[in-house]
Amino acid sequence: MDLTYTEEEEEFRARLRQWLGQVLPGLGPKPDPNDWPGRRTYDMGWQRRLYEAGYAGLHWPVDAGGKGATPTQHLIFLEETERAGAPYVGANFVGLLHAGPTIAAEGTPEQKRKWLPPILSGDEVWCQGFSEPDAGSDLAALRTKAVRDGDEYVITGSKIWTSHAEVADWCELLVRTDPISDTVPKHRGISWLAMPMDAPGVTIRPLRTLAGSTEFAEMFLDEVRVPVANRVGAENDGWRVTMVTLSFERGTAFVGEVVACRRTLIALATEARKNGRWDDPSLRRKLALLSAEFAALWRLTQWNVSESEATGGVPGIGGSVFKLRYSHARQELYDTAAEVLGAGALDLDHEWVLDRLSSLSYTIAAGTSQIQQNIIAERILGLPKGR
Amino acid sequence: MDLTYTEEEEEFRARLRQWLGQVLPGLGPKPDPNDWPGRRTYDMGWQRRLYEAGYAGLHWPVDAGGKGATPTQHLIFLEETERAGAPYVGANFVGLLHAGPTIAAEGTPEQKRKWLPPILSGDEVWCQGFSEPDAGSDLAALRTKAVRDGDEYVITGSKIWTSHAEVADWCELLVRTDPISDTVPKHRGISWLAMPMDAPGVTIRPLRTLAGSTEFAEMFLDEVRVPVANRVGAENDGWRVTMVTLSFERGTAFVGEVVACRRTLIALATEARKNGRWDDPSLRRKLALLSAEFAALWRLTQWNVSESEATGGVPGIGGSVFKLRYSHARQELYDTAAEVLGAGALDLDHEWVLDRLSSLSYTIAAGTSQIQQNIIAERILGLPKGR
Amino acid sequence: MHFQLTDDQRALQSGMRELLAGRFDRDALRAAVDATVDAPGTLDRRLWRELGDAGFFALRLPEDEGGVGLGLPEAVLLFEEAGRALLPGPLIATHLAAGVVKGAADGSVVVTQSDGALIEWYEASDAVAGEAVAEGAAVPVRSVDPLTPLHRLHEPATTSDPLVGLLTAAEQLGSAARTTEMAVQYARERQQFGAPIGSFQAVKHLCAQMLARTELARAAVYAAAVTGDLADIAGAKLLADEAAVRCARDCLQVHGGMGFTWEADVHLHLKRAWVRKERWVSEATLTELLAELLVEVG
Amino acid sequence: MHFQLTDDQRALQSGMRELLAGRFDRDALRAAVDATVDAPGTLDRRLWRELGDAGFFALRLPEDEGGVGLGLPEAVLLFEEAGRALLPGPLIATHLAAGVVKGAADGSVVVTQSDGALIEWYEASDAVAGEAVAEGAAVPVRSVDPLTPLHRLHEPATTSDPLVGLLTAAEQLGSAARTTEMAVQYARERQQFGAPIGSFQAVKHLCAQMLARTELARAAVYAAAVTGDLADIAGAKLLADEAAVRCARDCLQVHGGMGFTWEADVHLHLKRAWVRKERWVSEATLTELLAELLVEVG
Repeated sequence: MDLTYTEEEEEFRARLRQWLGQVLPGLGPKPDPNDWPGRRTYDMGWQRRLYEAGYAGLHWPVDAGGKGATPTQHLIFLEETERAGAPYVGANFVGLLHAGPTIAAEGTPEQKRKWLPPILSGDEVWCQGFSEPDAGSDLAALRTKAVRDGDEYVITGSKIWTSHAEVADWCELLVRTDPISDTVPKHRGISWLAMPMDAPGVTIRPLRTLAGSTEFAEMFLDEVRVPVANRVGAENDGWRVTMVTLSFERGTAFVGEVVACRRTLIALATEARKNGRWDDPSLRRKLALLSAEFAALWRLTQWNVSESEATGGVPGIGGSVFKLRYSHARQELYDTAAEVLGAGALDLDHEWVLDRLSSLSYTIAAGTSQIQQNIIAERILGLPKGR
Repeated sequence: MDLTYTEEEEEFRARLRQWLGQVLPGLGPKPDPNDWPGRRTYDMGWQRRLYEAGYAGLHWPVDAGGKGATPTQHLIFLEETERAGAPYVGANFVGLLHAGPTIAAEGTPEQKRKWLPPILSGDEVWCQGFSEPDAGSDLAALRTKAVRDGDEYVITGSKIWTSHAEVADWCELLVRTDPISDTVPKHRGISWLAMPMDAPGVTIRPLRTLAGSTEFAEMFLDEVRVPVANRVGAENDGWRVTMVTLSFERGTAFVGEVVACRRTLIALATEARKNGRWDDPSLRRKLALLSAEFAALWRLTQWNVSESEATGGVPGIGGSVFKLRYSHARQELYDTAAEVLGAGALDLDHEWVLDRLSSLSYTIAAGTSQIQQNIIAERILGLPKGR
Repeated sequence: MHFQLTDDQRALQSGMRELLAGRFDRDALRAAVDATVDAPGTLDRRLWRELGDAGFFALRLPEDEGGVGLGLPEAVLLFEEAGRALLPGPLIATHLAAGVVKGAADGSVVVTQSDGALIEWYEASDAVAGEAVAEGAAVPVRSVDPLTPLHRLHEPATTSDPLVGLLTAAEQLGSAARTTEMAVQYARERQQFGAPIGSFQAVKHLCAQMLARTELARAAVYAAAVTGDLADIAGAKLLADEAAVRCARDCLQVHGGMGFTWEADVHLHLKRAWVRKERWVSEATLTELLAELLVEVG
Repeated sequence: MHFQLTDDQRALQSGMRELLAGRFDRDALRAAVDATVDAPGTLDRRLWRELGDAGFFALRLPEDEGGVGLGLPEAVLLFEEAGRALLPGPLIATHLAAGVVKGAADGSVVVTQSDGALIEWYEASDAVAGEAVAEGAAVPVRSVDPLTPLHRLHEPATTSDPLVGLLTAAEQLGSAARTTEMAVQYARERQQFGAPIGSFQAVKHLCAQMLARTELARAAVYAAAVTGDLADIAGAKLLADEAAVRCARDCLQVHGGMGFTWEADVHLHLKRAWVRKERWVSEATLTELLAELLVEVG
């Protein structure tokens, strides 16, 4: 068990820090959260800088145009960029972390040549079309239909929870190419397609969240035509192809967020000292327990990353354990922030209040806590399937 | 909504208090918890006094030899006896609260004449033979078999969690008179029998609990012969007959315990003031929240009792709500007691430590919290059956 | 003792529920929310008058003073309904001002009240009860609850009237009951994995805990209304706050992603529950009060 | 950075597990419990010597002083195994006394240590580390844990050595891992309603939470062993105490009535976890320490 970083890793960190110190002051101001084109420009501009500095696709395999960095280097990258206050991956999230790695793992050489470079260079934005109104936790029940017509698929259906749909060039889309039946279980019969967002028949409707923002959109597909050549993986094999994507994160999915939460915890203590609520030992105790929790979540991240490094990049199943505890801890963090703020917790102009609202999705998005517990119980503990 | 007691109820309370004041000082010392014959004598001696004073079978119907008191009077009785420190129902629990009411509701006139008077007078002790090693939460899966042989049943099987088995005269026994099959679902095919505990073939083995005591026993039945005349209700109708018993408590099941918990809470505060732990605001806060919880549980008891009074003694389904919260609150009460005691929480000579150990059974016995939540979800909220 | 609603109380309760179903149903609620985009902090004066006509504000005034002559238990039932329906406005302040501030009783005058560091519906109100607010002493706050405009006071005012706590607890109770119903209804309808999600124990047990939390709070709130006792009110407020906030959270969890949308009503319940939790006396003070009582009794 | 067990650490871990499986398996554990009826507080001296021979006490002594020359991470792995097996005796005190008290390192001398108001295994030990205990200053207590005899000290002694906290946390971790396994195993085997109870979500999710609690504590305990940092140890102790106590409680709940019997091992884990929770520094002090650090960093 070694928690000290190697000389090579420390060098990597030092170079990165130096570069961040040079480049960040020159960045323009953050765009307004509701200015989607502005956000695209900002986020992809940052990706361009990473690209030019040699940090783009750090964790991607070399033959996909990436740097083939170790999970630990990726951890350091995410930790340092968050610490330095660098822009978040933002509009490039799906391209860099989901669609790209999927194509890198399952695409043909031609598909890789076509789609991967513009992701790394910050030229093309991807969005995700997986969930549907009736297929949430039960994603495999998706019903958006793709019917083969010559060398095209004709697609009809609707998708939900799509981020950056308004500004995306491509959508990684899951469609049903073989209807569910007695012989076709729902996990079969799904295909993975790259859909151009400007294809006729694609309609986007912003979806307002309880935080008042439009982080997500609904997407309606009315006889949208997508070339068969845009399919990654075999027909009806899209579920497996997708799972490669979903489990590609090698323990690094929440690195930046844990760093940010620990910073918030310190800010809470500072604010509490300022407004006098620090005098309440119950509050001090809550903050201390959260501090222990987030410190342990950081250690668990290091553990998971090291494990995936040891297994050659194959992610472990520890991610569900992390996600379950982290989601809950993050919600508690912002409930505690509300205690620190007192009546101020009702003031939307305080960033913690907006963060508190956002945190409400944590036990739901990317697999509800109920689903995570099923995964832990069935896949890690080997308890029998059931309800 | 009226929380003041009627003049009649207050008179009843005053008379009871007066009587308790007279009779309690003359009671002998409590027997040792491991002295079962002594406990029988003590508990049944108290029942005898209640009988002579006209308080026996307060809540039983008049035609069963009871007083036909209202649920509110029963509530007052339980509240006042607990407050005064009167003996607990003890060895007479099953007779007075389960077997007796079942016989009163479902027995023949002859059965009532035979079994009810000795319960009320404190002459005969009953125990319960319901649960089996493989039929706990799933009680209806019980397998103890009764085969008809002329005018007798021949019974073979085993029972568990039987209290006072060593000193009981009778056992209310659930047996399978029709084996489970495709045509006989498990809730059918069960019969309710009164088994004399001195019948040949009955073996008792004490069952030690984690508190170190032998509050329960296992009961092994090897071709025990019980007259068919001892069956209450029709053959194979025992499940329904039993449910009458289990739901007979009209909201009064935990009256004494809630009174006792509120007293414990005050004792905890007193002790904490004495040993200095009161200075910790986290502890004060916990005790305060428990105080609010137990006060509300008392109000919920009054609500449930009033409801059952309004519906003519038919118990509501609020019992599951009460049981769920009460079990949990009681465990928290003793966890908080451990905080008050500090290192003293490791000392078995402190009664709260033993009470803490006993409280561990609360979320399990008489329907686990999981089962209570199923009941609330399915029977009260109407959610679909499932797992 | 008969701790159940009387027939009259039931009739009052269902009357109020019907009035609100007719005058402030879900469409009206959502329209009010939508209206806050262009005209934040606008109160429906006509509805306010109708509430006045229905005796909502004059409920506890003696009949010879033009009131309905009923008591706290009845008031609690009405405020529970208001909480269920998420009825907006300084309802409690106006109710408490009936007979004190002219016009409050019949709903022709809207009265608000300073409460700690905040004041609700300051601009839309005609009068402020409690400590006076000096010109310019109240600064608008971007309220987390779209239907509760807030101002922050430079000089926090203390609201000591326990009835603010009791009636707030009644509103929290109504909200908890409503979010429990919403969760159960959604769990019955929403299908995943080939079955209603309400058939899965994880969802089932969430709903069961919601009901238990609500019913325990109900017993506490109703009893506090009957006794009017400060300790009972303190306990009721603690339990009802917890019930409203936690039930809204659990309701959101049961609704999954849909619960995270603006279109679902869940967030309106959660945000209002947060607002109500800040009313009257802080949780820390309430628990200290109850702790002190344990010592006094012991 | 490579935060995973090395091959040597794995070998050490499995070696210790095998040693205990051979010398202190479930039968031996129950025999030890049964023996406390007639001879409470008796320690198996032969086993103690064998632990000494295996390097349990001398683990961290330099090789040139006759030790094994390993570090805290390795010690934590051994104490985790001891916690899994519910190995009795003043293991930590003797381990810490190796190289200080003659005979401790090879297990020929049993050393205990005063800790706050209590001292474990006072009569069975040959020596007391830390503050001396005056004749008659230790009064026997009827210990809740049958395998941890306790005395109460008139003058509470302070144990400030963080290693007591770290090694105790390691034992708690082992216990939490074991009760999680026990719960899962029982949930797989126990049939109710025609299915293993582990197929019901309520039980499944209890087990999932147990694992999550244990694995988070593991990350904290192992990291604290690597850094030796006081704040890391404080956090690890808090999480490991919580994991051991809550996992034992949940394990009991999964076992239902059987978990409430003396014959089941669940209660032994719970009671020992309670004993270990009282060791070193109180929860209140630990949280104050971590809170203070938040301020210093900020």
